[in-house]
Parts: sequence; C-alpha cells; structure tokens
Amino acid sequence: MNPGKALLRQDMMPHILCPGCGHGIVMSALVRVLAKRYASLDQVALVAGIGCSSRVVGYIDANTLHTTHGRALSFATGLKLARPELTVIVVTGDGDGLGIGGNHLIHAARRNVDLTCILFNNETYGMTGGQLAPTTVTQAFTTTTPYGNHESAFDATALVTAAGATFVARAQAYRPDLLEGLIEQALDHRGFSFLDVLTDCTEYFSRKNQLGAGSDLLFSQTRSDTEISLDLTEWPRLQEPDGFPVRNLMPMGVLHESNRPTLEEVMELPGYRPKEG
Amino acid sequence: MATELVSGNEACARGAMAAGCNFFGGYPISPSSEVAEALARLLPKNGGVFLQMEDEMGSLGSVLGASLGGAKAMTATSGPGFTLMQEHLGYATLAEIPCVVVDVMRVGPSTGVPTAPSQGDVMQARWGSHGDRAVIVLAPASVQEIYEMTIIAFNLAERLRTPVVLIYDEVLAHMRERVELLVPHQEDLWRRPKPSVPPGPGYRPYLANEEGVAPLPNFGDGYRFHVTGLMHDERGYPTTQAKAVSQLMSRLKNKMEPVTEWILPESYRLEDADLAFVAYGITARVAKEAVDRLRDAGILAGLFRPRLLWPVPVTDFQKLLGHAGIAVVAEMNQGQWVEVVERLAPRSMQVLGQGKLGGEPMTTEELMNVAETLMQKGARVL
Amino acid sequence: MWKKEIRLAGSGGQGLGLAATVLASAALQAGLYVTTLQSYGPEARGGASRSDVTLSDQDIANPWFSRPALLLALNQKSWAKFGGNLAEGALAVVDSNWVEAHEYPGVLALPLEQMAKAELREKIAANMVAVGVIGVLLDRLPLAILAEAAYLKAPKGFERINKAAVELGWHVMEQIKGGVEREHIGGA
Amino acid sequence: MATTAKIRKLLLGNEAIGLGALHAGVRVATGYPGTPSTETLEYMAQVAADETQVQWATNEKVALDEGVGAALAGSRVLVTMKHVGLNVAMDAWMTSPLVGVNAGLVVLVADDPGMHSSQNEQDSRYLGRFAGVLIFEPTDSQECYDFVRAAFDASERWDSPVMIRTTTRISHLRAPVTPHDPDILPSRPFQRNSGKYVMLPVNARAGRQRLLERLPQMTDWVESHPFNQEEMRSTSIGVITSGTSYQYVRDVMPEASVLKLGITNPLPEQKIRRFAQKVERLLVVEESEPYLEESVRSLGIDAQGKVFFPRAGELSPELVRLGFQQAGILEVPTSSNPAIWPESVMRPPVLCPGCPHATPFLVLREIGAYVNGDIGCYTLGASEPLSAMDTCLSMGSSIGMAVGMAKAGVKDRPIVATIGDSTFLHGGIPAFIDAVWNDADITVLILDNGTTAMTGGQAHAGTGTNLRSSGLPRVDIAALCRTMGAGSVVVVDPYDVGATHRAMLGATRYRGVSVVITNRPCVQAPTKLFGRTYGVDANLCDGCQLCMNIGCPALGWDLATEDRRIALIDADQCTGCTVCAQICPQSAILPVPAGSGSRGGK
Amino acid sequence: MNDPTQIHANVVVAGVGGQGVVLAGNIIADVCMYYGLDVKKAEVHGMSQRGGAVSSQVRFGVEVHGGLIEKGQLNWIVGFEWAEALRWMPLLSPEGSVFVSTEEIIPPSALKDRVSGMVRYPLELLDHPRVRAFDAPALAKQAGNVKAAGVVLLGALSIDLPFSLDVWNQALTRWVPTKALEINLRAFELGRRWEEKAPVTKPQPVPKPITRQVWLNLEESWCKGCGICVNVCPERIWTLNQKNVVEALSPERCTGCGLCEKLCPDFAIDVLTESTIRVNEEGGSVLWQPN
Repeated sequence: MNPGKALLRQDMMPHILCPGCGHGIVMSALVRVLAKRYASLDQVALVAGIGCSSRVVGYIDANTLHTTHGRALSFATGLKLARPELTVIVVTGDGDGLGIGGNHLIHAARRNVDLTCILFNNETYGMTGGQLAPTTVTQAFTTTTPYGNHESAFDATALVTAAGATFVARAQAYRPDLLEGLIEQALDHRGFSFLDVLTDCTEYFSRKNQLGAGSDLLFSQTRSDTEISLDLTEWPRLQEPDGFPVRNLMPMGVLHESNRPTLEEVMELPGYRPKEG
Repeated sequence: MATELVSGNEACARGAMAAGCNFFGGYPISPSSEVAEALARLLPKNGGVFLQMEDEMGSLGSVLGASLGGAKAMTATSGPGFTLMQEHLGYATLAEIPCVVVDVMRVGPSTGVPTAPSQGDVMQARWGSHGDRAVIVLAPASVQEIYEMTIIAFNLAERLRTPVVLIYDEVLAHMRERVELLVPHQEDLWRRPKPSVPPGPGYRPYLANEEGVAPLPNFGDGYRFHVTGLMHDERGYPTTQAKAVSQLMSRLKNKMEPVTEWILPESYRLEDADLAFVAYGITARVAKEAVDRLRDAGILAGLFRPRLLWPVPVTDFQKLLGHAGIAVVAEMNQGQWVEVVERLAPRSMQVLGQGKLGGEPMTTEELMNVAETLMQKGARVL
Repeated sequence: MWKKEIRLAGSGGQGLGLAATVLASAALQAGLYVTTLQSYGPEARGGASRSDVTLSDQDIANPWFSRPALLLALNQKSWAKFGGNLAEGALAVVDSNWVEAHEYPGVLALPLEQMAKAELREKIAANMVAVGVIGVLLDRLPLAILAEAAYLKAPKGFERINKAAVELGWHVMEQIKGGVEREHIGGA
Repeated sequence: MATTAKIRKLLLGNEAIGLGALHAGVRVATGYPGTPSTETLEYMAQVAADETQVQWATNEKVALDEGVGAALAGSRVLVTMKHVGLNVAMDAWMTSPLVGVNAGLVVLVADDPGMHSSQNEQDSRYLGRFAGVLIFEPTDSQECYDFVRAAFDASERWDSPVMIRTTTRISHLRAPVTPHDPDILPSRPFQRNSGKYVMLPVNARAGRQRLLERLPQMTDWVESHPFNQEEMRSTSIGVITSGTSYQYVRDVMPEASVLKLGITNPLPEQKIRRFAQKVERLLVVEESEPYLEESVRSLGIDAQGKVFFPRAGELSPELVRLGFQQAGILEVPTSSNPAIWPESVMRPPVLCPGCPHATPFLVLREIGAYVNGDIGCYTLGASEPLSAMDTCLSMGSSIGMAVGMAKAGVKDRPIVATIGDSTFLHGGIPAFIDAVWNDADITVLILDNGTTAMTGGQAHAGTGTNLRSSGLPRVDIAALCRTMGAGSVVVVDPYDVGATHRAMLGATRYRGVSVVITNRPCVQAPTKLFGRTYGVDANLCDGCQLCMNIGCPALGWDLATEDRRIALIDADQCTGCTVCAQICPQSAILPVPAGSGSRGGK
Repeated sequence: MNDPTQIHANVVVAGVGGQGVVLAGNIIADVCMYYGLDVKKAEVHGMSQRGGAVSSQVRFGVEVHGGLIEKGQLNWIVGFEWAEALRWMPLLSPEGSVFVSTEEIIPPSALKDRVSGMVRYPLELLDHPRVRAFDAPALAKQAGNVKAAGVVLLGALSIDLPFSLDVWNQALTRWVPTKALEINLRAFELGRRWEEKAPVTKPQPVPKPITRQVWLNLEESWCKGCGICVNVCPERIWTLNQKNVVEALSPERCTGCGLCEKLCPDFAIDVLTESTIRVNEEGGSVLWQPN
C-alpha cells in the first residue's frame, strides 16, 4: 500500500487527471517518498504553476501553493528564503517550467536555492487541450502543429545543468522505483535539485499522435535510455527502421551532481549558516 | 526621528524598513531602481532578504511566496514591469496574500521615455489585471509622504491581506527633500490576521474574519492548506460554483471599503473655491502653487488631492468639492482619473481634464492659463 | 517668501549632483526648505547634465522649474542648452575656460577648474569652487555651514579638498563681489 | 567424388539421399526447407561439384515446377520437401506424371509422424498413389542412398516422377553408408514435344491415358523388384512393413518373417499374396495411416494392423512390442519391479534468448489484437508466457485467415496476421494481394529475421544468398508490400520495445492493410549474434516477474531469496538484446560491466 | 563386452539445444564405425531444438536395426543437463548407468508458479549408485571453455567403453573445429579422470516456498478505467469490467509485486503485505485475501 495515500486530501479525491495520466503515477511516487521521509507535512511546501501537473499539489495535504503559469519557482524562491526551514518542492510541467517559466527555471538553477523542482514532462500542454510544448518532439502532431512539429525539443536537464543546477536527474513514470529513488536523492540534495520526469498525456498528445492509452504510453517509454540504445546500435539490422515522432533517447538517472554553496548559505539564513571551520 | 535630505525612492525604502519589511524581490527598471538599491543595502543588515529576480513576474512571485512564508514583502517597479506584474497582482488579490508594490511612473506606453515622469499608470493600477478585482492604490505627493505611505501600504496590505500599490512619478522618485523619518510605534504597524482556531480537521483557511479577511496562517505554522489562483471555497479548494465565486468576489471587494475612511484626501483652500484643481502626485504640488498664484490674481481656486486613488474617496470628494463650479483635473496623461471625477461630479460642475504629455511635469503657468481662460470665458462659474 | 531656483549644469562626471547635495544639505542645516532634482538616466551621462536645487524659507509646493534664477554652467553644451532659458534677472556662473557666454549680461565667468587645479591640485574640485561662489551669491548660507556640508558629503579622501575648494570659491567671490551689481544677484 | 566413394560414411538419411542423388548424376536440386527434409539440400550444397545447381526455391510448388522444367531440359533433378510442402506443390504434382520427365525427376517427401515440427500428420504415400507415381521407402541411410539412385533410373524408365518417402526417423537417422561409383549418364537434350508437354485438355487426356496404361506395367515391374524383399524366418508370423517400421519389427520380433516393401506404390500384389500364404498369421506394421493394411485387405487377404499399432503419432520399438503383445504374439512380461525415477521436466520449445520475435508478441498481447499466426519459430508466440496467437493453419495462411476474420465482421479488436519473412515470400504474397484487393482492415506483421529460422537458418529470396551463392538480388519486403498496395508500411526495430509498441499501435489503427516489418536478424542463424551481457541488480529487482513474460530462456529466478523470486540472468545464454532491460519497471536489469567475469563486448 | 568389435549397446546423449548433444552422438558413432560396428543414431531437429530437449540415441553393435532405443535396453545415459538425463532414466536397463552433469537448466515453463515461487523442476540430485553426477562445466572451465562440458562427459563415458583413447581422440579431431580441439582433448582427458577431479556440487539451492501474504484493495470510485494495471500486471490479474472499472480476475495469482499500485495514476489499488497492511476502514473493499 502506498503510505502516501494517507497524505492526500481525501475530500478532494479522485483527482482531475485523465484516465491513465502519467502525472498520477509521478504523484503517487512523490507522496510515497514524502510519507517515507516526513511524519507530518507541516514543514513541507509544494509549490506549483499552472497545468495538469501543477494541479497535483492540491491533493496533497501539505502547505500547497498553486500559483500562476510558469512562476512557481519564483514563488518558491521567495517562500524558501522567507522560511528557510521549510522543505520546498516545486511541481511544474514542461510547458509551465520550460515554456512560460523557462526563465525562472534557469535562474533558480543559477541561484542554487535549496529547492527541489520536479518537472512533469508530458510533451504537451495538456490542460489547454494539447498544444505544442517546448518538449514536443519533431514531427509530432498537436492542436497547434496540424502539419507536424517543425521545431526541436528542449532537453530540460541539459538546460538546467548549463544554468548551474547542482543536482540534475531524469526519471520516467514507467519506472516508479527509480523515480522514487531520484525524488529522494533530489530531496536529500542541498541546493537546487531538478528532476525531469517523463510522463505522458493520454488524452491529447496521445490521441493526436495515435499513441494509444495510458499503458501503451508507458510501454513507449521503455526505450528511453541511451545506454541501452547504444548497445543496440551495435547490433545488425536488416534495414533501417522508420522514424517515429518519438522522444529522443534520453539518459536516465542522476545526470549531474555538484556542490557549491546554496543561496541560503551565502545569505547565512537560519539553518544555512556555514559550518564552523 | 531624524530629518534628512532623501530622495523619493530612498524614502520609500526607508519607509519599508520602518514598516518592518523583511523581503524584497525586484528587477531593475528606471526610474524605480533606487528603491531596490537602497533595500539591497538595508535589508541584509537587518535580517531581511533582498533578492534581485530574473524579471518582474518572478519578482512579485517571490514576494508572494515570501509573504506566504510570513514575510512582509514588497517589490518596486515601473511601467513596463508593472504591466508584467499584473497577473500576480490579480493572484495576490484572489489568494489574499499581503504585499506592497511600488510603481514609479514613467512615460509610456511601451518603453516610452524611461527617465521622464508621467502619471499614465493610474488606470493600469486599477484595471491592469484581467478579471475584476478590488484594489488599493496610494498616491503620495512628497518624499515625506512616500516615506509615510509606504508604511501605510504595508499596514493596509497586512490587515486586509491584499496587494497594495504605491504609485508615484519619476520626479518624486528622484527628488530630494527634507524628510522627517518618523519611526512608527510597533502598535501602529498592523499585522495580518491569523486564524483563531488551532490546526486540525475542519479548519477553513478562507473562512473570513469579521473584517471580511481570510486569516491565513503562514506556511510552516502547522496548518496545512491550499492556496490557489483558482476560485476557491472556504477550504481553499477550487470551485466553479457561481454562488461561491460571487460570494468570494464580493467579499474581496467589501473588505476594501474602510480604506477610504482611513486614507483621507488633502483639501487646500477649497472652502470657497470656485475653481478646484483635482490633482495627485507631483502635479498636485504644481497645482497648489497655481492655487496660491491664482488667488493672488483674484481667482478663488482650490485643490483637491486624493491620496488614495483607488478605491475612490467618494464621500470626501462630494463633501469637499460639492460647491465648486469648475473642476480642472490635472494629470500627466491623456485623462485617466478625470473619468472618476466626471462620474462623481454633480451635474452643476464643469469638469475639465488638463493633461500633460511628453515627460515634463505640468507647470504652474500652464495651470494658471487654463484657469484664467476658463474664468474669462465666464462659464458658469460665478 | 524667499525662493531661489538654481540649476547646476555641466557634463556628467563634473560632480554637479554632489554640488546640489552640498547646497541642499547646507540649506537643510540652515533651516531652509529645499528640494533637488537632477537629470537621470542616460542624460546624466551626457554632455549637458543638470541638477536643480530649489531653496526657500517656506514649504516648497512645486519643485519643478524651467527657468532658473541662477545657473552654473561648467561646459559649453550646458550653456547652450540652459543659458537661453533663464528667469528674468538671473545670474549665470560659467567656467571661463570652457564656456563662451559674452552675449549675456549677467554672466560671471570664472576659471573655476583652473582655480581648483592651481590652488588645490585637483581640477575635479571645480564643482566645489562653484558651490563656494554660489554660496556668496545666495547670501543665505553661512560659509561655515556650506564648508561643513562639503566636508561631510565629500567622497572618501576628498573631504579637506572639497571643503577648501568651497572656501576658495567663497573667498574669490567675496573679492569679486564689489564689481558685481547687487540687483543681479537678487535676493531680499 | 569417385576417390571417396568406397569409404563408409556416417550419414543422416537426408544426407544419404543427397549423396545418392549426386552419385546418380543430379544436376539440379531444389526444394523448400521443412523439417525433416531440410538437410538433403544443405548437404548437397556442401559436397556437390561446382556445376551442380543446389538451391532453395521460394516454395515447394515453385521447386517442383523447376524440377519438371529441369528434367524435361535433360537434367536429373531432386526436389525436396516435407509432407505439407507436397500439399503446396500439389497442383504441379498431380499433373507432372501426365507430362512425364525426360531426365529423372525424384521428389523427396519427408513425413513427420508424431509432428515433431509440423502442423499436421499426414501419410504422403496416399498422395503418391493418388498421382500414380512410384513410391520408394528406404529403411535406413544406406537404403536412402541406394533407393534414390534406383529411383532416378525408374523415373526415366517410366517417364514419370518418383517419390522417395521418408519419415523423421529415416531422415534424421544417422547410420553408415557405403557409396558406390557415380553414374555416368548419357546426354538427354530437351526435345520439343508440345503434344506431351503442354497440358491442353486434349494433351492431358492423352497423358492421363499414358498414365493409366503405365500403371499395370509398373505393377509388373515392381513384382520382381528386389527392393520388395521377402525375408522368410518363422512362418507362424508374417509381417508386411516398410520404412522405419521394418527396423522396429526386426528389433522386436527378430524371428518373424517379413515382407519388406521398398516400393509402396504400386504394390506387388502377387508377392503379397504369396507371402500371405506362407505365413500363419499376417500383420501389417506401419506408421500413421493403414496404407499398406488397406491395400493388403483389398486383395482379400486377412491382415491386421492398426488394431494393434497406433495410427496417431510415431511408432517406436515399445509401441511395436506392445502391438505384438496385444496381438497375443509376444508374451506380456510379468511385472518386475522397475526402478522409480523422479519425474523430469517439461521442456517445450521456446524462442531463443535474444529472439527478435519476442517483443512483437509481447506487444500484441498488450494491444489485445486477434492474432493469426503462421508457420515458423514465431508460432511459439502462441505458448506461455507470450500467449499472443489465436490461430495458425498452414504456410502463408495467416494473412488469408486475417482477411477472413475481417470480412466476417470482427471489429472489437484489431486483426493481425503475423508471418515470417520466408513464409511471407513462400505463401503469403497472394493472400497479401488479396487483402489489398479486397480492402481488408488488417495489420500484417512481417517478422523479418533475415532467414528461415525454424528449419535452421536457410536462405530465402529476401536474404540475397542461396545455398551455393551470395550477392544475389534481394527482395525488399517493405518495398514489395508498398508495391502491392499496402497503405501503411513501417519498418521497426523489434529490440526497441517502445517503438515496436508504437508501430503496432499505429498500424492497428490504420484503416486498411497496414504492414509492420521487424528488422533484426535471427540471433542463431546464419550467424550467432550477441552483444553486451545484461545482469540483474538484486538490490533493485523486486521480483515483479514482468521480464519473465518475455519467455526468454536466459531469464530465471534466484532461488536463494525467501520472500520473493528475483530475476536472474544466465550470462552464458544472454545475448544482450536489452528487451528485458527495457521493460523492467525497476531498471534493475543493467549491462554487466566489462571485465566482471562475463562475456563483455561485441 | 570387452571386445570392441563385438560390443552391443545403446547410449543416449541428452541435453538442451545448443549444448552439442548431436555432435557428441556423432563422436560416439564415429568411434564405433572405427571398430566396424553397425551404428544407428537418431537425432532431433527442427522445432524441438528451440530451447527444447535434444537427444542423440546411439545404437551400435554387429547388427543394429532401428534408431530408437527400447525401454529397458538403454545402457548409458550421458546427460549434459540434469533433468534431461532424468528424462531417459526410465529406459535404463537394470545394469545401465548414467554420467550426468550437475548443470541444471530450468526452462521458463518451470517457473510458472510465481505465487509459491516453487520450481517445477527436479532440483535435487539423485543419490543412486548408477548415477554418476559431477560438475562437468567446472572441469570444462578448467580445460579452457565451459562449453566443452559435453566432451568432459564423453571422457567419463569412455572409461566404461572398450574403445581405445587414440580412437576417441581421432574422432574428436574429426568432429571438433580445429580451433577448439586442444581444449576439447583436454576436457576429454579431465572427463576420464572425473572421479578424482570433480566434486559433486549442488548447482541450485532447493528453494523454500514463498510465504508472503498479499491482500488487494480497490478504491472503486477512484478508478478511472485506464487499464494500466491490466497491462502491466505480470500475472495479468486485472481486467476492466462493464462499468469500465478494474476487477481482479485471478487475485490468487498475485505475487504482491505492487507494480499495479505504483503505476496506478489514481491511487485506486492498494497491494498490502504483512508489513504494510493497514486496511482502510472507510472506503474500498478488500478484494481478495489469502485464507
């Protein structure tokens, strides 16, 4: 049983996510981790932007802040610096975090505030009906790319790594244990930690691209690991496979980890004063 | 108390410190940057947090986050940045998060003349955010008043749990004047209302107190609750029910009403005035000079200076201005608050908007000319 | 009511803001009402930067003026920009080395920079020399207060020099005073 | 060849047939792989002289056509196939005796009683008799060698194809063979004779007449033929038998008199009658159908067979002994105390580790399609744990069955036909064309592994090779499907689980004929392939067993754990195909670091 | 039996596809041919080779008829794999004996019982005087390649047969690829001395049945019918019913892996084990629990 279930606002359930939505799986992993770590969520704040992913925080009985589109990280930054003793977790989507909120993301990474940002990456703007997102792969159809997407997709992890995040990882909804482990590591990390979680939009993106239902989408995540795919490139093929509008192969797990003072430490905020010696 | 020669922006920062501000999140923009610069210097020394954010959305976002954490938080900006902040102003109103936003007005639209004064943000301050919302906008006219009104802004924001906008122009921002930096008594610094019930099941964060204000605790106080920009019920949970939505909107408006009783306008030689200037900010000071000089010239002029632009001080306006035949609304824009005056003026009153564009303040001579011309025409004055 | 609107003009970096601050601080010290306004933004970095100071013995309603009663112009550009828009009977102090301003009757042309360099080995102190000169012309601020303000507001290391510069200007102006007609100075 | 002719060789029956054919001067050998017939051509390809043509044909019908053509053109020809292959060739088979041969044409038909590797069990002797050709049934490798040589002579003598009929235990019996000197043949150039060779009805009637006139003559010839051999021992029991049954009879009843029939069509009636008269009791022992038994009985001779010896499955010495016991001929031994041994394990055939067919079936199961399977390794997709096949009939039937299903109005699930590359080229194409023509809403999943894997990795038209050649023109299956009019043709990597899933999903949603072609070669043939070995991180594996649903033989359990069975990968078997690593929800399956004892690298 | 030209015997080489069973049979037959014996050897080809049981039945003697060995007439079993050797034991003659590798290759089909975790495979080695089991792969590894385990077993068999070592070596030379010959000759030699060389090791621990108890709990009103659990469940326990809500078809097959719970986006499924059980008293009904 998911011990995190006890942390839900029971009177709000069931949640509004569509049948088979990967976000729910990520949410499940998140509360599982929260339940494992915290006896009470009094000192945990979940800050979200706008979008399907951001709705998730409302169902968790913590200090939850459902902010404006793209700005969750800025709210979180203010909150964290005002209440450094809080554990602040930002839940954002790919459109929210990388599109409209991309600027806040890179600056949050640069500032290295001790936040954890979990990006629910479903390749589209789900809440608004499945439009092109910064993570939508080339060729994919969305309601705003009726002829297929001509643009390239963002690699959020590369972006935040370059921006100076001190913990960067990627996980998938399909691999809940890995996801849980990475959420834990991200929470353990002192400084800005970023987790790109590949999930799926079952309703809009899937329908537009004929990707099937929730479980089908989960299966399509099975390939998302570069190490495995590199192994496969060594194997002979009888002919070149046809390309699909699928995500680029992306490495999973911890992709970057470094250590530098957090903003709280530099500011010498309570609980973040530099250690003696 | 100390008397110092300080600029408007500096006075704003000093006022914020006096009000107990301990968080500033901002983004540089002329002509407001000195507020941030001053607070960057003052806050860390006093245990506060100064944060230069990546943009204005982020600035106000961080302010709201900090405020939910319990901070007295503010930001300062100017026209374009103020525009970017509108969404968060709406958010703060709906979510009832106290904060102070200083808008130093410059010539617009767009980048306009970044270094020249204007009073073009009056309507934006009122209607800038989408949807409908009640707002509090304060308009100081001197450096001294900037100092004092910054403190007042925090008081209003905290007590009513709403964003408060302090709006002044570039001239005031950079003008230096002698200011008496009065240190307010602690009891004069209002604190945000807090819940009177302990945390636990049945706790309703958005259940209003007798003043119509939701007494939210701070994050981390042991109450766990949900804050959202969606229309919400007393639990803070999203709702789309028309009744709940209209109740919420009414409450948010009604709780602002006492403000007009707390913040009174300035009335100068209005008692017997035939012609009343209506002006705020730097323009009011020009008008004041014009009043004196017109009176020297035999014209019975007076000045009505709202210190609270929104909500509109209706009662005071009608009480103080009722008998003047002519109202000249002087503002550095194409006519914004004049619409308020037109709406409030008795039928007998002739209302004339006197705008000034281009980035130079109105001059005494200009106002005198207008007044003299009006009087010469005879109009319906005497 | 006594009220004097003073415009201090020159190129950015000539210390006109400081001059305004010294004047305003001294005025505050002397119990006068004062407002200052200065050009801002890119204008402050250009060739014709200005600082306006209004002094009065009563509350100043309007700090804004377009035609000063006293103009200090440290360079030609400032003169070109502001010299043509002076109040009736205004006085102008210009640096004689840099400004050609013959056509105007109320001009007091002094080699301010040269004086600062010659006497104080710091030509940058020309602004303070000018403050001394203006102090005499205003006839409201005692030298002691003005010199003290210059000392207090000076950047680190310039306290004595600035104070001395004010005193230099003051004394030079005192000496010249005889030759300047009283009505041009205005005042009481 | 001549120098090694006298050396005794240990040969499979199939190999002996190949060697015999070569020594009979065969110039063309063709066929389609099919267990248990496959090794004949493979062996011939190894040992034949360069000028001998040994090649696989696209299917058995084509092979037989080629055989008739080559024979008429003057070459001795061997055509090989399994029993069901003869069904494919049936049209040509029934007409070829009417056309006749010029040079000898021998058709090897290998039956598979017991269905070791077949979808049915049929006795091809009926089809030989049906066509009116001579049937030779050898009983071991030496006879395979000898009979095939004799069969060529007979073929030319009777101007008719001759069937060599074997069964699994003859084809796959390895036994000594003493070869003889190769035949030296006169030239038999093609002689135009459209009256005989062109099967217009008028000519066919004449051919039919020739056949009917030939049969009694052939019967006479058979009467005295030494391949039908009377072995007189005890006269109390006489057994008429042929093929491998003869050997079992000899093992079980060494004292019985035996009429060993080496030629089972036409049957030597007189010889049978004579033999029957010599013995007190006559039994017929034969595998599968009562072919001989019925013939004997039809002569009015009292003989018993299937009443004692099973009709279904393979015979064995035990079964033959049991039959004789049931017939009261052998005594039932008083039960001694036989040793009790622990029960062994069921070991059904499975897809190999790294088999590229596994993922498509995994995906089909997830999608829930109705799957019409076909003949090949991938028929194993029907068994646990893949369990993703609903029907399988015969070579190339999948597509036609899918069309039928679609036309029957099945709409609740997608309809898929799975077919291998070789099978598609063998028998799938006409059905495919039919599907396009009739606008069937089906998905054809072509499991292209670049070989005919089931029978051991033979070439086909899509491989660019044949038994003795490489660099041949290659059929591009994807292009072929597009040409035939498929609306959607997608090539996908079956080692990419997600891509396969997406491809299948997309295809099944396509309205009309859609094609998905998998593109990874067989890991076993023609080359053994392997990549980096994968292993299970015991700390990560939570024993969910999802990987076990691939059915990969390299995956097993760590039996040491007590509260769950975590997965374990046999490093020796793992090919590194990564499929299990891809589907593991715990990411517990990872490449084994190089130098950790297992086989690293590529 | 000591005259190699008069011997009459039946040998089965049994193993799993890929172990070299056919080759081993050929080597034995080749040796017999050297002594002028008649040989019949039945092989398995085709589908059965796909991971299935493979055997070579070698019959030799002055005169041999059929290729198949009759029950009770099998003299030697050379088992490359434990269960495959066992498969042939019922055919063993009363004097027959077995050389068998302790290697156990458990087929996937033996791992069906995932709830108990019990293996349908005779894991325990037999303690029987005529069954000589030893770790042939270990010896093969000593020789240089674990794949030569079959030849180790042939080496062991060769002690029981009257054929000379030279003849064996010649046969090996003919049938084994040249590059592997040296290792195979070494393996054969080690096999001949198996008794002193190879300890009998237990290759697989005999497992205890899994005792974990599992309860399933479904919050029906939260289930949105997405079908993820239906497709991810390794045991395929779940199905969607008419109401488009999942239903446990065969809960007794649940192993408690919790995948459905972890991948349910709607928190509708609880998989409870002893350590986590805290059945929600308000909502949800326990669908299934062990007795």
